[in-house]
Amino acid sequence: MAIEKKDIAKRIAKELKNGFYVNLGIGIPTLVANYVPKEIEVEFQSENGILGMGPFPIEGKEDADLINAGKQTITSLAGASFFDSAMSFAMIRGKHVNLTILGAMEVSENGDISNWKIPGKLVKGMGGAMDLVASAENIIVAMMHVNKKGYSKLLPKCNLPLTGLKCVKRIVTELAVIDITPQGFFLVEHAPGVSINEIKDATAGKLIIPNNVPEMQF
Amino acid sequence: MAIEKKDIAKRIAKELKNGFYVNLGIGIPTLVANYVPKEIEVEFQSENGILGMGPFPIEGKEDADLINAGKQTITSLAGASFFDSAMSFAMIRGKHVNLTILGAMEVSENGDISNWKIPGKLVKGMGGAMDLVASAENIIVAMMHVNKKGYSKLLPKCNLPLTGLKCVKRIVTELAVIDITPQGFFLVEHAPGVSINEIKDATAGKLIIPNNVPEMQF
Amino acid sequence: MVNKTVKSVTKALDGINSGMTLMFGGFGLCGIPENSILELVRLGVSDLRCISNNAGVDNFGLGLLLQQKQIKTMIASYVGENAEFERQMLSGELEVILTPQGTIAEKCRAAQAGIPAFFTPAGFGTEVAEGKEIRLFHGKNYIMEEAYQADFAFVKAWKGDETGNLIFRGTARNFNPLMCGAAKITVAEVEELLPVGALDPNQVHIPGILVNRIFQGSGYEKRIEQRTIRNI
Amino acid sequence: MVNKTVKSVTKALDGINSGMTLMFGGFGLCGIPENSILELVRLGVSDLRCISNNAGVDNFGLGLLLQQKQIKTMIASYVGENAEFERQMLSGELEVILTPQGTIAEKCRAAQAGIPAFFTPAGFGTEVAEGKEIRLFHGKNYIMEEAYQADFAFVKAWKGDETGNLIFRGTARNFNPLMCGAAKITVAEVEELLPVGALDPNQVHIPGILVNRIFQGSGYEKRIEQRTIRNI
Repeated sequence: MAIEKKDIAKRIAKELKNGFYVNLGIGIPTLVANYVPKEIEVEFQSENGILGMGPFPIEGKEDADLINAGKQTITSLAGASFFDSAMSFAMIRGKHVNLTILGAMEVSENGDISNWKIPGKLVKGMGGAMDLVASAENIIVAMMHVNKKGYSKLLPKCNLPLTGLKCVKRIVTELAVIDITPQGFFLVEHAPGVSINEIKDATAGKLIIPNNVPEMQF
Repeated sequence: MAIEKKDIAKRIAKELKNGFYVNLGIGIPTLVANYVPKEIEVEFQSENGILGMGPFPIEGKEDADLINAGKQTITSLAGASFFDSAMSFAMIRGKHVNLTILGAMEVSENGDISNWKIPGKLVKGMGGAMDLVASAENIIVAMMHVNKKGYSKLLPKCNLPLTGLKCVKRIVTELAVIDITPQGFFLVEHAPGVSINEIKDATAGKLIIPNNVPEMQF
Repeated sequence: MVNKTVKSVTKALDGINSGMTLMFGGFGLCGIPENSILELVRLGVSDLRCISNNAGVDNFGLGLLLQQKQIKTMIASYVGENAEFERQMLSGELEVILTPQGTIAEKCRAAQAGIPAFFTPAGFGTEVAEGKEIRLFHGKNYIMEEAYQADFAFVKAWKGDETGNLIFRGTARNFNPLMCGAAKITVAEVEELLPVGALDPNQVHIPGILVNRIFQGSGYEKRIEQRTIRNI
Repeated sequence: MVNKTVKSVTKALDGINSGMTLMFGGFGLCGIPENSILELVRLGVSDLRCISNNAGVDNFGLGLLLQQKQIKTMIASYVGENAEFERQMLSGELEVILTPQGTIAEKCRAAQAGIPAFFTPAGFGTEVAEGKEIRLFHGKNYIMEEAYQADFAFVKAWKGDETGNLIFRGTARNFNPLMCGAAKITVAEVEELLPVGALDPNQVHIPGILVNRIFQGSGYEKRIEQRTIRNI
């Protein structure tokens, strides 16, 4: 019994620290904004040019000039700022963004990530993902543990074209929280109702399992 | 009988064309702003961060936050803009400024310029001069034909440390208007009351003298 | 003041020819130069090399140029919203050069600023780095990227004045400021064209020196791609 | 919102040590971080490596640090307004690295933007190019310049809010925005510190993410170097 996508987002929200600037990718990462712990202050950056991004607008208040990187209508909070794409990627490349949360198709034992291209299928493009993974010092991947065909997405080596090298620090899936260590994947937490063996079976890369694996809290 | 500094500025003002963006150096070049022909519109850029620079303020209206590259108090005209130094040099390096007018200590036959350093004396620095001369497509030098010791400033080769290579297009002095050509200095105009021989004597570099040298108008 | 105003989009696009390299501001459909795109459709110029973060949707934005098969090469970071784009790319009619978003931004800014090349970490170790110079700085690998060279840049601003000063609005700013002065000719269309002196010089986002032609745009649709609301 | 406010200049300079590399905004005496400079004088830290377009005048701006012999190395483009500077430079007490103004600006901006190096034509063929890599792009020679690495950046803005957003005024903007986020810690002092929400997000010059500490400055002298008026 794995957890839901919103629970992955909830778990990741616990990684937020007071004062963090955070860039959220499309999909599960976007949900993280809904679960910021009340006692901390963070600001969300969207790479199309806003810092201090707020929730979706109420009906009738949509503004075509105010969207996020997923092209969704958004709002801005007090203290927000708008800026051009060069400044936006200055923030990213210059390591001013503290945490990047993004989806992935594959992650390898050494932290390589593939999330932009499936050969032979439609290529949508990398958007800002290559800039983000090449620079972010703290990258958490939010994804399903296995793909739709049932194959593990945690691999010894990525099969798909790479987005970035040795950059992922932590992975949160519906089954587990896993860190990238010099020795390989390291099992940090298991999801409620998920056995260590289930996680092991769903992980193609080398998985280090400590004696005591706590249950994921969210 | 040579002309005065303000006449050098007046003569250079005739080089201005409608729609030009112009950067004026310190000294004689600054005076050019006083003689813009009435029938044309130009805008002055100062590399510390203003486009649309106006005249000096009237007494009591000086603003410490509004100065030119010579640190003088200035005003801004309608349509002006303020910007940071990276944008300012983007304008210069990106060849968006149409004409640069600056002073020089020496200019060589091939258009090299020296204007920032005299070895053994106090070095003040190049300020923005190296950026300007490396990028400007149209550089006019305003200077005296000879230095205080009586030596020519128009040389076969610069003796002083260079500011930039092969960049000067035209020189206007108290004696003459001289162009830089692949063959050397070319005498374009002589100042009123100044003989061709005087100019020849004051020019150490190779001077090409056409059959007909018109008198400088200003 | 130098006057950059042209009376119509037709005058603004004077000199456009087939085979040219064109830059387009906008992110998705947000902040795109709608009037200039429609005029390019009308002119029917072809074999265009387009630099734009995205390629519009099927029936709006650059999608309109794709429908008419006017684009030969597309340089973009993300093109997932356009079925006709997909068809032309898979059939080989359209050349696509996918480039990281921050690298597109910086290559535009480099062109604007007279910087011929710079180093970025984006794409190191990926196919984006293939054929490019790699260099180590302070223990990290970077790719050398060169400034774009383009013939026209089309940008869209919120307010502008007759001397070409521009102010953008919200996230419609995006790539627009970076493309000003990054091509031989920059054409700015604005929602509101104001007389010189109407803009606060301290709040101008792009000084007029980076704009060659400015015109009052009309009929802005400002289509929203993903209208998303919250339930309260 | 993330709160960047510190209550005093002393708190703002916490962590400053002798031997550090410091950036200072300002052009001449215009837009300099007066409060931070005075605090550095008070702290008496020495052997500083300073990056600033100018070096102040004898009894104001960075000239105050020079008087106390706190500066070991000065990186600037123009230093001609300071007799004590001249004396220390000629005597060899002070190392001076003269750098073209646009190159200083771009090296700061590169540090801010995570660009380790870029190419510029400024200084090609001069002693500025000595020991640096030269490369030809499109028939023109360029010098490779690397981003600055600094410990603290001190900037001065007109208005700021508690989350560090900054707005500059007139030509006091100059190098200040480029130094934000270009050092490990950026300290902004402002003439007017406002609550979050007081600034229009469309008019913010520097987003707060690039500022680590912000404080309400006091006692600004805003000295004018060359008071020049016109006769009417």
